[in-house]
Amino acid sequence: MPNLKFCKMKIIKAPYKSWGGIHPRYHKDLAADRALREMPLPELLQISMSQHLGAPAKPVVKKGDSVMQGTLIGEAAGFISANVHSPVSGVVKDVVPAITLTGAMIDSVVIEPDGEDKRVNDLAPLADWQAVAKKDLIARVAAAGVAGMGGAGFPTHVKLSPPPDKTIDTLIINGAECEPYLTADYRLMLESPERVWLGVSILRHILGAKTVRIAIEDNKPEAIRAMEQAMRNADGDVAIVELATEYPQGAEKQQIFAITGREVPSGGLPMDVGAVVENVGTAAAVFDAVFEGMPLIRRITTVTGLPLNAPGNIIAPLGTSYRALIEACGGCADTVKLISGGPMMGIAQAIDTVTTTKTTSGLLALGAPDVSLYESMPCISCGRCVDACPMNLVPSELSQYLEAEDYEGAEELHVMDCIECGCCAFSCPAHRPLVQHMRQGKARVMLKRKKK
Amino acid sequence: MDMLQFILITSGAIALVGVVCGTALAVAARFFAVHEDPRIEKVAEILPGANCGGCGLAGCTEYARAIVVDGAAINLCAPGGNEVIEQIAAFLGREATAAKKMVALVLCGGNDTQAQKRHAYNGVADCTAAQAVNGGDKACTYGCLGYGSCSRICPVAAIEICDGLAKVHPELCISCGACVKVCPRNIIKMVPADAPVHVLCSSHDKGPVVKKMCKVGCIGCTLCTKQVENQAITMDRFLAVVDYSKETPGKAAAEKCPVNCIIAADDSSSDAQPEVLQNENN
Amino acid sequence: MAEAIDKQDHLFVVSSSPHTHSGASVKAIMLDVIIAMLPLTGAAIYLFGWNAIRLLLVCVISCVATEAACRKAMGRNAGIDDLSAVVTGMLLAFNLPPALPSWMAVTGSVIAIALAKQVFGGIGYNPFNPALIARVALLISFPVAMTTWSPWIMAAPAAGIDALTSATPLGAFKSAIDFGQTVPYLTNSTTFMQFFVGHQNGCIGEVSSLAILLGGLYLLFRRCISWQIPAFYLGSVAVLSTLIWAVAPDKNLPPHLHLVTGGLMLGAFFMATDMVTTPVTRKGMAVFGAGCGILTVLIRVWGGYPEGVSFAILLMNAVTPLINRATRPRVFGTGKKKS
Amino acid sequence: MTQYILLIISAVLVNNFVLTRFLGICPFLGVSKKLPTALGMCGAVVFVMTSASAVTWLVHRFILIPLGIDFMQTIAFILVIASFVQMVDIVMKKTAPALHGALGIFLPLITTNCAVMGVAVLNVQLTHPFLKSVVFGFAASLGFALALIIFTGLREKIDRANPPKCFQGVAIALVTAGLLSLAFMGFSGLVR
Repeated sequence: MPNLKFCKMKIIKAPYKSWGGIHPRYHKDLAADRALREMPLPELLQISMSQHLGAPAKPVVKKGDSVMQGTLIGEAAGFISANVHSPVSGVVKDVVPAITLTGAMIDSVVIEPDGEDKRVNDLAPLADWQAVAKKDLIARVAAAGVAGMGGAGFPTHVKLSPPPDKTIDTLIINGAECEPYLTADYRLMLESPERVWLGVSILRHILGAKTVRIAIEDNKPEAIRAMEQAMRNADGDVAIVELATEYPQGAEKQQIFAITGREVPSGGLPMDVGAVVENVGTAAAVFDAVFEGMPLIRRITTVTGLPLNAPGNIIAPLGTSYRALIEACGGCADTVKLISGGPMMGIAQAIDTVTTTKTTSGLLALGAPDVSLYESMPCISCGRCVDACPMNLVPSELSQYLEAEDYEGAEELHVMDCIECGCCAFSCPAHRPLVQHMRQGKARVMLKRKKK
Repeated sequence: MDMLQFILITSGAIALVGVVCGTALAVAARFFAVHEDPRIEKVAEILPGANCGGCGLAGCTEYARAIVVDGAAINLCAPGGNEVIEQIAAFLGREATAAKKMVALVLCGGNDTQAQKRHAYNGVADCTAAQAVNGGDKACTYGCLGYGSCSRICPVAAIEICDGLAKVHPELCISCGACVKVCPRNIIKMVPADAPVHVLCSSHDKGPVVKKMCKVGCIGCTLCTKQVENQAITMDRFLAVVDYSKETPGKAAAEKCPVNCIIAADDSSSDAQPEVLQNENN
Repeated sequence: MAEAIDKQDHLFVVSSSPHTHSGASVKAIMLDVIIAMLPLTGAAIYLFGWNAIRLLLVCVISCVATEAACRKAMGRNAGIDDLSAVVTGMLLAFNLPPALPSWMAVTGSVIAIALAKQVFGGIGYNPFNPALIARVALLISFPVAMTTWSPWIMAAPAAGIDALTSATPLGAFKSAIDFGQTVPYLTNSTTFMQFFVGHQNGCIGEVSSLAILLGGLYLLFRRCISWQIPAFYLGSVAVLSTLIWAVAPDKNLPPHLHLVTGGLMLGAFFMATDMVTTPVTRKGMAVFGAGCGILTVLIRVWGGYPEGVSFAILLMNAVTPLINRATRPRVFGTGKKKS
Repeated sequence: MTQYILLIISAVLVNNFVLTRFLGICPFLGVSKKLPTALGMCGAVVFVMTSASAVTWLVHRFILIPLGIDFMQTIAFILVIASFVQMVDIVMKKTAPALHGALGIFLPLITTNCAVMGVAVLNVQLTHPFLKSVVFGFAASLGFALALIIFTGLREKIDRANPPKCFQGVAIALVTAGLLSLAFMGFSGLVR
């Protein structure tokens, strides 16, 4: 490492103002002050092979196999895919297709824990990671099955291996957690800032990024303070960026713009502007994988919502059913809508037997008063969606094109640049299902492009 | 000036204007000539002009061009039927190869009273949209969602949604195949119009699973396969499938089916196909 | 909404994200507009008495009745509960002269709702402002009744200006110019304040700029309208009329009188800000406002009608789709070279 | 100079061919579905109307009047205009086949279009001199273009509207055109 110059941690305000955005009711108080805790081991874990973005992993265990904590149970199938490990020691009860949180049927490994938590040591801890070749560190991250913990679940080792013609000069660590209700990242920064910071150091080392920015919204002063404390010995161009509290400040493109002023080009990736964004949870997972030799087998999930009796931030093994999580938080009465993730971008669930994955940052139960239904009222051209769109699209016009199934027109209006943040539908007084229109439009345009 | 002279001057003047204009046009036509095979237009006139895209091309003119220029097969136009094929064959001097009349059929019988839902869907009333939100709201992942994507895309309004289930009116169907392509669950198939027996289910789930979700789903009991000869109905992963290349009366199979998901020709007209097309206004 | 959920029994509601909402609704917006029109209603009743009450009641009732009848005839379920017909009715009444016979007001209401709105499929689909279509149709069909201005109720002979000439200030001015008479209002320094509070002839809702401003500020405060349209509308009228006045001060109204006479204030805050018929982008709203201002001055100064606000807004309504097309914002990550 | 400016304002705004004189309604309704097509139509109409008013004036002044056969005006004008439109058609088919396809039947329909015919006849009726005729033809075509472009914008909104069944299609387009013409009444009296 270069010169160890000790300096006080810099805290800067976000230098650029990203476009659009909204201010939803945050409801973070429900779970913000609940310390992280582990939950009693569920009777069965059902671990989906689709824990991440990309191809589902290939199951490598069969019914009757006994596994230990950390045993590889699913092997990455392709470049954009990730390994899956057993979170507990126990016996494989079955390998069957099961409904995942997106509603798809994907192979899942059902494990009955034996409660002994015997751990397999396939991955040796690399305490002196600085001496390890970058290639090997990336291989370690891949072996541990680390995927983006923010919500999309993009396999981390892919992000860490940019093509040689792209230079990464900025590493942004996303601790914004702009989704209402969710407090998982907040608790992580508050309770284990050192793990996060060491993870960041490893990521920085792998990427060779000169500049490191930890992005935290200014409604989390305690998290900022905790991170500042953990990073007091940081060297080089490292700073905490205080983002304005506004949704979607945690969206990759908006965050890069707010911090660097660079716009990720339409259809491009952050690496096209020399930036990589990783979630704080991912940083901690990288630390675990490298420093402790621990694959990604559990995550923090904020279980929250007004109908819930005792909301909390739970450290749950992968494959825990939503029902078990809710029970661990005191159960709840009259849930009308159950959402995997936050209220803005989360996925509504049909059944509560679906199980957690590496991307389940939250589990939100909404009661009847909190649920707003979509109606297909005509657009009244109020322009609120135009004001709210962080990508500067014209959602009102787009949705009308899409309703008329004019996909070519929609493509010309940049429907593919929609990040599905939900700002438009949130602010629409006519309660139009704008995001659903966009999703459908994007799917159709993708289909058309594939055909060509 | 007498009358005759006057008329001559008049017509001469107009003729002069006409000749000047005509010459200019002739010159222009020479300079800007566009060569196109005149047969394309003729063939396009023979085609029905529905522009349904069932032939796989953008419209009737495009298909006509494909026939004349690229020598495409002339029996691809389903709406036109044998008549059009014969006319084109006669015009171009090709051999007429008749195609069997096919109609679309929704291979699902689970309407809202017979099939379970897994969630209360709220959003765009379109099957593709509903399917994209947590896999669709019907408990059976092979069942018709009933949001009418097929009915909206049908160029001749031959598909009706009754009680959350799409039904094709075979007598109206022009077999363009648009509905087959649009169905997000791929449960609409083109079948011969005169096929004697159909299995109105697409579920490959095991019997007990099907039973939980739908009263009229194929439970894979294999009773029907034993009622027909030469394997006109076979089992494919817990689902009875009709082999339409083999023609077998299926009345016995339909009668034996414990869940009534098989319909046979002679009762399909009254029972399975509603007679009146309701006006779809929304 | 709650009943719909209750019916769903044990099934979870599943929809596309987002699962939370700002709480805004069309009805709430319309309610805000109605609240914003309350000062205006008060001023109209204070100034024109019974006639104002009569016109407001007739217009609102017939608009709502027409809307309900149209929805029923068309077999569409969404009814009158979004309050938009009430808003249209009130706006139409504000755009009518006080002595207009009630049957004409009913005719106008039917035109506004049936011809200008429901024919297109109801709220959201109409390309033109319904109340203005009705006003213009009435103006062309009944030119005499629509330009007979019975004076405001307090216009006692003691009032400083000649309120009993039965003409609006703009009309009186135009005819004075046409007939080469002495131009009124140019000398009296108290005219502006009198006009501003509403002591002038005109339609029942357009005379009191003070009341309109109060309502307009409420709408701005509630973010029901954007500041761009009124600002650019009034601004462009002010600039243009100043220029024209500077060239020929004896033949033109001074800009401060342009602003407080005729339907300009009502137009700028309540008519030109109708969401459905105006652009969706901020830039587009600015263009829209400026266009309205230019056309208003054009018609007022050179046109055949003394007042051009209604026509100007309708003409700009017509080009709204084109403005929307031309003022689409630059999409994030496009158009600029990557750094 | 002033009279030409007034002539243009009059023909474009006050006496707009489409919205006040109700001429040329057929292509106005026919090609107002997409903006690029409408712009192509505008170009064709501007060319045809301007040049046709020039040529018809010449034909009228130097052929029909000297021969005393100005009663043949209609037939002669149709002949000239038809050739012009045919010319545009031939050229466009070669140079812009996509636009040609999009305009379809409405391109040849300019032939018998009352707007073109109207401008030629009005020129004769109002005894415009040559230059004024050409300017009038040009201004009238600009008026047509303005109305067509505005209407195309509206049409794109209306096509996504949800009118009752009996009003769908051309009916609602005609209603809209009527309302647009109502708005254009505001320009009356602008040029006295």
